[in-house]
Amino acid sequence: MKPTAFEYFTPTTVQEALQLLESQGDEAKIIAGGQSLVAMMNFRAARPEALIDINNIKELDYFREEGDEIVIGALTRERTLEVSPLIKEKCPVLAKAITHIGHLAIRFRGTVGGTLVHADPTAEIPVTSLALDAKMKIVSPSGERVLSADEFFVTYLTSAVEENELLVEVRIPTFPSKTTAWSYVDISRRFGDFAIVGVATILSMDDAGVCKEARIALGGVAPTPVRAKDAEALLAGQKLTGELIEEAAIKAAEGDNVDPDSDYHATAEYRKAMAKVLTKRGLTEAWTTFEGSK
Amino acid sequence: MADKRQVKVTVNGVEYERYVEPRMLLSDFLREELQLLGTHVGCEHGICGACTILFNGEPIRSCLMFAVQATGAKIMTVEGIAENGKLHPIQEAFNEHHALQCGFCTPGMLITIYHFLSEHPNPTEEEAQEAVSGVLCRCTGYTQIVEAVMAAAEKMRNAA
Amino acid sequence: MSGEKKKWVGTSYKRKEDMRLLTGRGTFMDDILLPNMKHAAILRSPYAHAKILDVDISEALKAPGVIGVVTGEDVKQESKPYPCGVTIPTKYYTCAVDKVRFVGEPVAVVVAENRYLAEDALDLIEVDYDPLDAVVNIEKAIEPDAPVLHENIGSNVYNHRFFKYGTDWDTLCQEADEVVKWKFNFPKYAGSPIETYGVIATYNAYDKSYVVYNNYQGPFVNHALTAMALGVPENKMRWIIPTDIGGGFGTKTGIYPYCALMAIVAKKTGVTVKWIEDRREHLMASATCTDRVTYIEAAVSKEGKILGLKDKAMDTSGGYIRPPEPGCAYRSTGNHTGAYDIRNLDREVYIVATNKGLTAPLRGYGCQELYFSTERITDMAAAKLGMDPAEIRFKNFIQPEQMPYTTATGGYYDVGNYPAAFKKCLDLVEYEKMREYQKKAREEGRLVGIGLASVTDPSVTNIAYVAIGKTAEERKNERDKSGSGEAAIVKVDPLGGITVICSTNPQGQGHETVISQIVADEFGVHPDQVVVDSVVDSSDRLYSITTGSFSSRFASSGTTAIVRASRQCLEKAKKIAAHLLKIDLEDVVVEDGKFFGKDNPEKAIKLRHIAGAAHWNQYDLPEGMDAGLFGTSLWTMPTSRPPDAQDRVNSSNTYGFVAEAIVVEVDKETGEVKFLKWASVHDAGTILNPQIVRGQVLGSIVQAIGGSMYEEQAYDENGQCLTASFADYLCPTAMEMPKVDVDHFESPSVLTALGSKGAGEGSSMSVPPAIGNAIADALAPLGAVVDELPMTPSKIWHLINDATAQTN
Amino acid sequence: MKIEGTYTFKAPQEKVWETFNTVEHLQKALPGCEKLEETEPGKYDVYLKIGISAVKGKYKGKFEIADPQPPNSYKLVGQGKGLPGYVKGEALISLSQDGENTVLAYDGDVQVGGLLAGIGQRMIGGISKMMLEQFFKSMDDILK
Repeated sequence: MKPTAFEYFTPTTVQEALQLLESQGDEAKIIAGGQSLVAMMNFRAARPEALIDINNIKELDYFREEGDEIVIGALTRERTLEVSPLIKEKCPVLAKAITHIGHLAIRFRGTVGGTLVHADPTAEIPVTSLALDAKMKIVSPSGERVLSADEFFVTYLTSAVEENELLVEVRIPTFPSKTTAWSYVDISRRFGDFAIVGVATILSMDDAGVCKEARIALGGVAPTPVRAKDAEALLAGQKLTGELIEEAAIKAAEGDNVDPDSDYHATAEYRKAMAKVLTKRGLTEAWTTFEGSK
Repeated sequence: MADKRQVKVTVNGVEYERYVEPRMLLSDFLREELQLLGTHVGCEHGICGACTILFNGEPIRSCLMFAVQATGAKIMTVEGIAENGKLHPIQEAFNEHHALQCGFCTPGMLITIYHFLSEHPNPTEEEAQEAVSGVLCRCTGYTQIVEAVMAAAEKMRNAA
Repeated sequence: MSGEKKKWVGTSYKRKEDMRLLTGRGTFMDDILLPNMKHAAILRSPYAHAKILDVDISEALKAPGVIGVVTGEDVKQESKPYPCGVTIPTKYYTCAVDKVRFVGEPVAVVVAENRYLAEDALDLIEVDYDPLDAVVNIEKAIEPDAPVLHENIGSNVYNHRFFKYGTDWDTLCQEADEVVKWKFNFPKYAGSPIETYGVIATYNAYDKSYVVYNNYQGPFVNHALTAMALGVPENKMRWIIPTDIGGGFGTKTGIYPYCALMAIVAKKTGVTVKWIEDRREHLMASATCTDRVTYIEAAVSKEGKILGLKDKAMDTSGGYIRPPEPGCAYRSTGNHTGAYDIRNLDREVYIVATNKGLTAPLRGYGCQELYFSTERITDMAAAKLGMDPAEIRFKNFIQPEQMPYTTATGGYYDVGNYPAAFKKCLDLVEYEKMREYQKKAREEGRLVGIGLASVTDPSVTNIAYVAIGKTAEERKNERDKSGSGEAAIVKVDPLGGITVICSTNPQGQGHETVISQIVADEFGVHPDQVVVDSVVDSSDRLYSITTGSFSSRFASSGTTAIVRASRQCLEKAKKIAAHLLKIDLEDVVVEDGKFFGKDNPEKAIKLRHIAGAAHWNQYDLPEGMDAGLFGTSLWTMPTSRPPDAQDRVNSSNTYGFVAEAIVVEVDKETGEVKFLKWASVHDAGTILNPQIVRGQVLGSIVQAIGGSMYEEQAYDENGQCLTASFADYLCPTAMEMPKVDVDHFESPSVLTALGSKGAGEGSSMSVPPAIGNAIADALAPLGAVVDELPMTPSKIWHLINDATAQTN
Repeated sequence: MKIEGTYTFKAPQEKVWETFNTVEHLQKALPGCEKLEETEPGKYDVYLKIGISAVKGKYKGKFEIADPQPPNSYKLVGQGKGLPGYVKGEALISLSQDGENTVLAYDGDVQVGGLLAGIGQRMIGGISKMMLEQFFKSMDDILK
C-alpha cells in the first residue's frame, strides 16, 4: 500500500494553482487535506501523475461573517469550524455535523473544500451544505462561477468542479439557534464511520413557534445528498406537532429522489426506512431542542 | 521516479534534513529515513490511528500525509513524550492501569491522549472514551485505557 | 504448591514490558533492520477461482530498483505442498501454482530496493487468467454440480466424519419429550491485530540454510512443517521471533506460508528479503476463523434435562485446508457438550472448500462456532418448555461433586463448580431485577432482552485433537500424536542475576511480568531482579512442536514449566549451598533469597554466592556436578493423550468456565443494539495477576463484540472479498465497548503448578452466543429468530420488519 | 451483482436496434470509451478510461453481442480488466415497441472484482447503475 510516483507542486496563489492545473492536464490532482485522496493513493486506486498541493495557498484559509452569510475559504480545516464560536453561534448545525466526521485527527487535516469536491453522498459537510443551500465559488482560468449546492453535487464522488477549476470559497447563510430549530442526526454502523443515512434539518421559526421555512437534506439515499422538498413544503407555515413530523418523515422517505442502493452494510430498504426514521428524529430533535421555544 | 525533494523538519526538538521522493509517506519518512521506529503503521488508510503524531501541535495520521508536506513543521512522536528518563503522567497511568497489552497501537493512543488532555484537563469518562475512539486497539477492550486517561488527567491536574 | 500464600503471584504487579512499549522502544517485526535488506511485495489474485495460463514478468524485471521476481513455478520447484491432517490433503503451496482459489492468493513476488518500487513493478506483471465459476456458500459447495476447487480431491469435501457417543439418536428421541432443532450460521471473522504479518528471510547458499525472522505465535508445529515444505532439515531453518508482537489472537498462526514463501524468494534472489504485509493484504488473505453452518437438534425432557444433542457442523477453510486445520472442527471435541452433563451426542462434520480466504485458529478456536449453536439451542429448548434460560442451565450443569468429570467425548474436567459460578454471574447482573425490568419494558413496547451463556473454557490444546480428522481405522496406520508441552530455562548468571527464557512468546499477555512474579516467589527475590527473555530463536531455545503462544497455554502449561525449571535450578543451588555450608541437603532452607541450614539461619549465603561458585570456581562444586546454575523444563500435561478408538479425546488440558449475562435493548426503528448491563464471570483457576487477567477478559469481550455485531470477512456471490479495508471490516472502537462487570470464581486446577488455567479466550467463546441469545430474547415477543451473526442494524431491522409484517 | 431495469427511448424499435449495433455510436456512448474495434461481426475490443473522483483507470476488454434476434433481443457478454480490477458481465437486452417509444429492458449479472470490489463495495453497485444510465442517456441523445 504505497502510492505511485507523482510530480509534486506547491503553488502559493490560486492563480498559480490554476496555471498548474492547466499545464499538468487531467492526470493532475489537487490535494487539500488529503484525508480521502491519500488513502486512495495508498491503495493505488488513485494514481495521479501530478499533485498540486494547495496547502500553502494561505489566501484560501479563512472564514468570516459577511452580512447574513458566513464565507469560508476552501482550505479551512474542518476542526477549525467545529470549534469556532462564530460557527457555533451563527450556524450551529454545521458545527454539529462536523463532529460526526471520522475522528479528530481526520478533522484536523480535512478541509471544507476537500470534502465538498470529493462529494461523498453520505459525507456530513455535503449533506449539511445542501440543507444550508450553500453557494460554491469556483474559479478557472476563464473566470469564476458560483453554484448552489443542488447544482454542485453531480453524482457519486463527483462534483461540478471541472478538471481545470478550483473550488475556492463556500458561502452559507447564517441560521442562529435563536431563530432556528436545527439538528444533524445519522446512523452509522460504528462510531466515526461513514453514515448509512444522515439527515440535516434547519427550521426557521417565528416568535409564535411556527416553522416559516424548512430545509431537510438527506445523505446516503441517492448518488448525491438530496433535499426532502415535499416534507419541507408540508412543514412550512405550520406549527410542529408529532403527527406533522411523522407525516413529513414519510414524505421525505417517499420522495422520488430517495433511491438508495444496497451494499454489504445495509439494504436499500433499510436505508429507505432510515430516511424516514432519521427525518422524524431529526425534526423532533430540532423541535424539542429549539431554544426560541423556551 | 520523481526527483527527490528536500524535507526539513523538527521532530521531538531535533532538526532533520533529508531528500526523499514526493510520494514517501510521512509515516515511512519517520520510520525509514529518521529511524524513529516508535511510530507504528497499522493500516495506511487513516482508520487505525496507530501512526498518529502531533503535527504543529495537532494530532494527524502520518500515513495520510507525504513527507514533503511536512517541511517546516514541528512534529512530536511517541519518543518525545517522556522527558529526561522520566515517564510522562499519561505513560505512568497507562502502566498503572494496564492500558496496553501488545503495545502496537500505544504510540497512537498516547499521542492522541496527550493532545486530548491538553485541551480537556478535566474530562468526563464519555469524553475520554470518544477521544480514544480514533485509535483502534485489538487487545485491551479499551476500558483500562479510558481508566488510564482519567487517572492521567488527575495526575496532571495535581502536578499543575 | 497451589493454594500456598505467595508474595508476588496474585498481585497486580505493574507490567515490566510497558517501559519499552510506552516510550516507542519496542522491537516489532518491522523494527528489525538487517544489512543488505531488500523489500518484497506480493502480487495477488483478483479472481476467486481461475486458471493461470501465463505469468509474464519480463517488464517487471526491467523496472527501476527491481532485484528479482518469483512466481508460482519457482515455488513449485523449491518447495513441497504443506502436509495437513486430513486423508486427501490439498496441494497447498505458498504461492498459486496453475490455479488461484481465492481473492488475494499470492501469484508472484517482486523484490526491489524499497517497497514503493516493488509495488511499482507488481503493476507491470501480466497474468493471463482463465476465470472459472466460484463457489462461496458452504452448502452449495458440496452440491454435485458445484465448481470443484481441487481436481485431486474430486469434490469440495476436505473432510467428512460421523461420530456417535452414547445412546443412539433415534432411541433418544423416543425417550425425549421435545426435540428442538434449528440451523445456525456463524460468520468468518478475524483477529486483525494492528501489527500485520512480517517476515525477513535470508538464505546461505553455501551451507544451504535459512534464517527466517517472523511474528508467528511460536515455533509450534509450523516451524517443522515449514522446514518440511522447504525440504530442509528443521535445524537448517533458523526461526527467530522478536521480543514484541503487535497482537496475534490466533491470526498470526497463519503466517507460516509467508515464512516459506520469503525463504524461497531470498534463495532465488540472493538477498535478505523483508516483507511487511499491508492492511489490504491482511484483510483479504491472512486468516480468519472458519464460517460454519450448523444443523443442531436437542432432545429434552419436559423437566428441562438435555438428553442428547445431534448436530451437523459444516465449516469452510476456504480455498485450501492447511494446518492446524482440521482443528476448527476438532479442537473442541472434548468440550463439545460444554458445562452440561450430556452423555449422548450424534455428530457429523464437514470441512469444505470454497473460494474464500484461508483460516487459522482465532481466539476461542472452534468454540465460538460450537457454542453459538449449542447455547442458542439451549435457549430455544427452554423457550419450548416455557422455562427460564437460567433454569435450564442449572438443570443441566455438571455438579461439583461429579468432578473430576470425563465428558462423553473424552474431555477431562479436573475441577469446577459451574452452578456456583453461574449463580455469581446472575447475581452480578441482578438477574431477577433485570427480568422485572424487561417485563416492564415490554409492557411499554420496548425490546429488551437478556442473553445468557455458560460454557467451559478449554485451554492448552493437546495436539491429539488434529488426529480426529481421520477415522480410528485410518489412525491405526499412523503414529500417535499427543502433547501440550511448554518450555522454560531459568538460569543464574555469574553475578547472581536470574534470567528466564520462556517458550510462550507473548503478544501482549504480560508473560515477562507474570514470570517475574512467579520466579520472584520461587527464589525469594524481587520481581525486578528477574529478567525474562521471550524471544524465540530455534537455534538456542528449548521448544517443541507444541510450544508457543496459542490456546491460552501460558497460565497452565507455561507457568508449570517455569515453576519446574525454577525448582530444578533451586535444587541445584541447594546442593551447592549444602556443599559450601557443609550441611546435609535436607537441612537447607531457602528464604528471601538466602540459603542456610535449618539450625543455623545466621550463617546464610546468598544466591549470588552460590552462582559465584557455580561459575567462578567450578572446581569447588560437588563432585560430578555440571558447572553453571540453571534449570530447564519442557513440561507436557499428563492428561494429553492420543484419541482412543471411540474417537474420545481430551482435546485440551485445563477447562475453565465462563458465565456471561448481557442485557440489551434493541431500537425497534433502527435495529441498533444498546448494551444496558453486562456481567462476565470466569473460573480461570488461580489468578496470577488480577489486572492482567481483567485485561484479557475485556480484550476477548471486545473481539467477540466485533464478531457478533461488526466484523466479517464478507464475500459476494463471485468470491470477491468486500471487506479489504478498515472502512468495511469494522473493528469496534472505544465507543462500541460497554461497561462490563468482570468477576471470578476461582477453582484452582489440580493439574498445574499454581492452580491457574487459561484466561485469554473465555469470553471469545461465550459472548457470541450470549449476544445472540440477548437479541433473540429482545425480539422474542415479535416472533423473530436470531440464527446468524454478525447482527447488524440492517439485519435486525429486517427481522423486526418481517416479523411485524407477518403478524399484521 | 444483479442488474435489471428498463430505459425508454423516444424512437422506433428498428432504429434503436440499429443504433445499438453501430460501432461509432457505441464508441460515442460508452462512458470513457477511447477506442472500439469490431474484430469480427458482433465482437468488439474496447479500450476505456473511466474515472470517478480520483479513481481513474484504463480498462481493456472484449464484448460480444451474442444470439442476436433483430430487432428484439440479444445477449451482451463482456469482460474487461485494468489495474483497479476487472469487470465481467452478461445481460439479456430486449427491445419492445411501446407506442412511439421503444422500451429497452436489461436483465443481467455484473461482477466487479479486484481492488475496487475490496475497498469500494459501498458504492460499486450505485456507480455501475449510474454508468449504465449514462450510457443509455448518451444513446438516447444519439437517437435524437
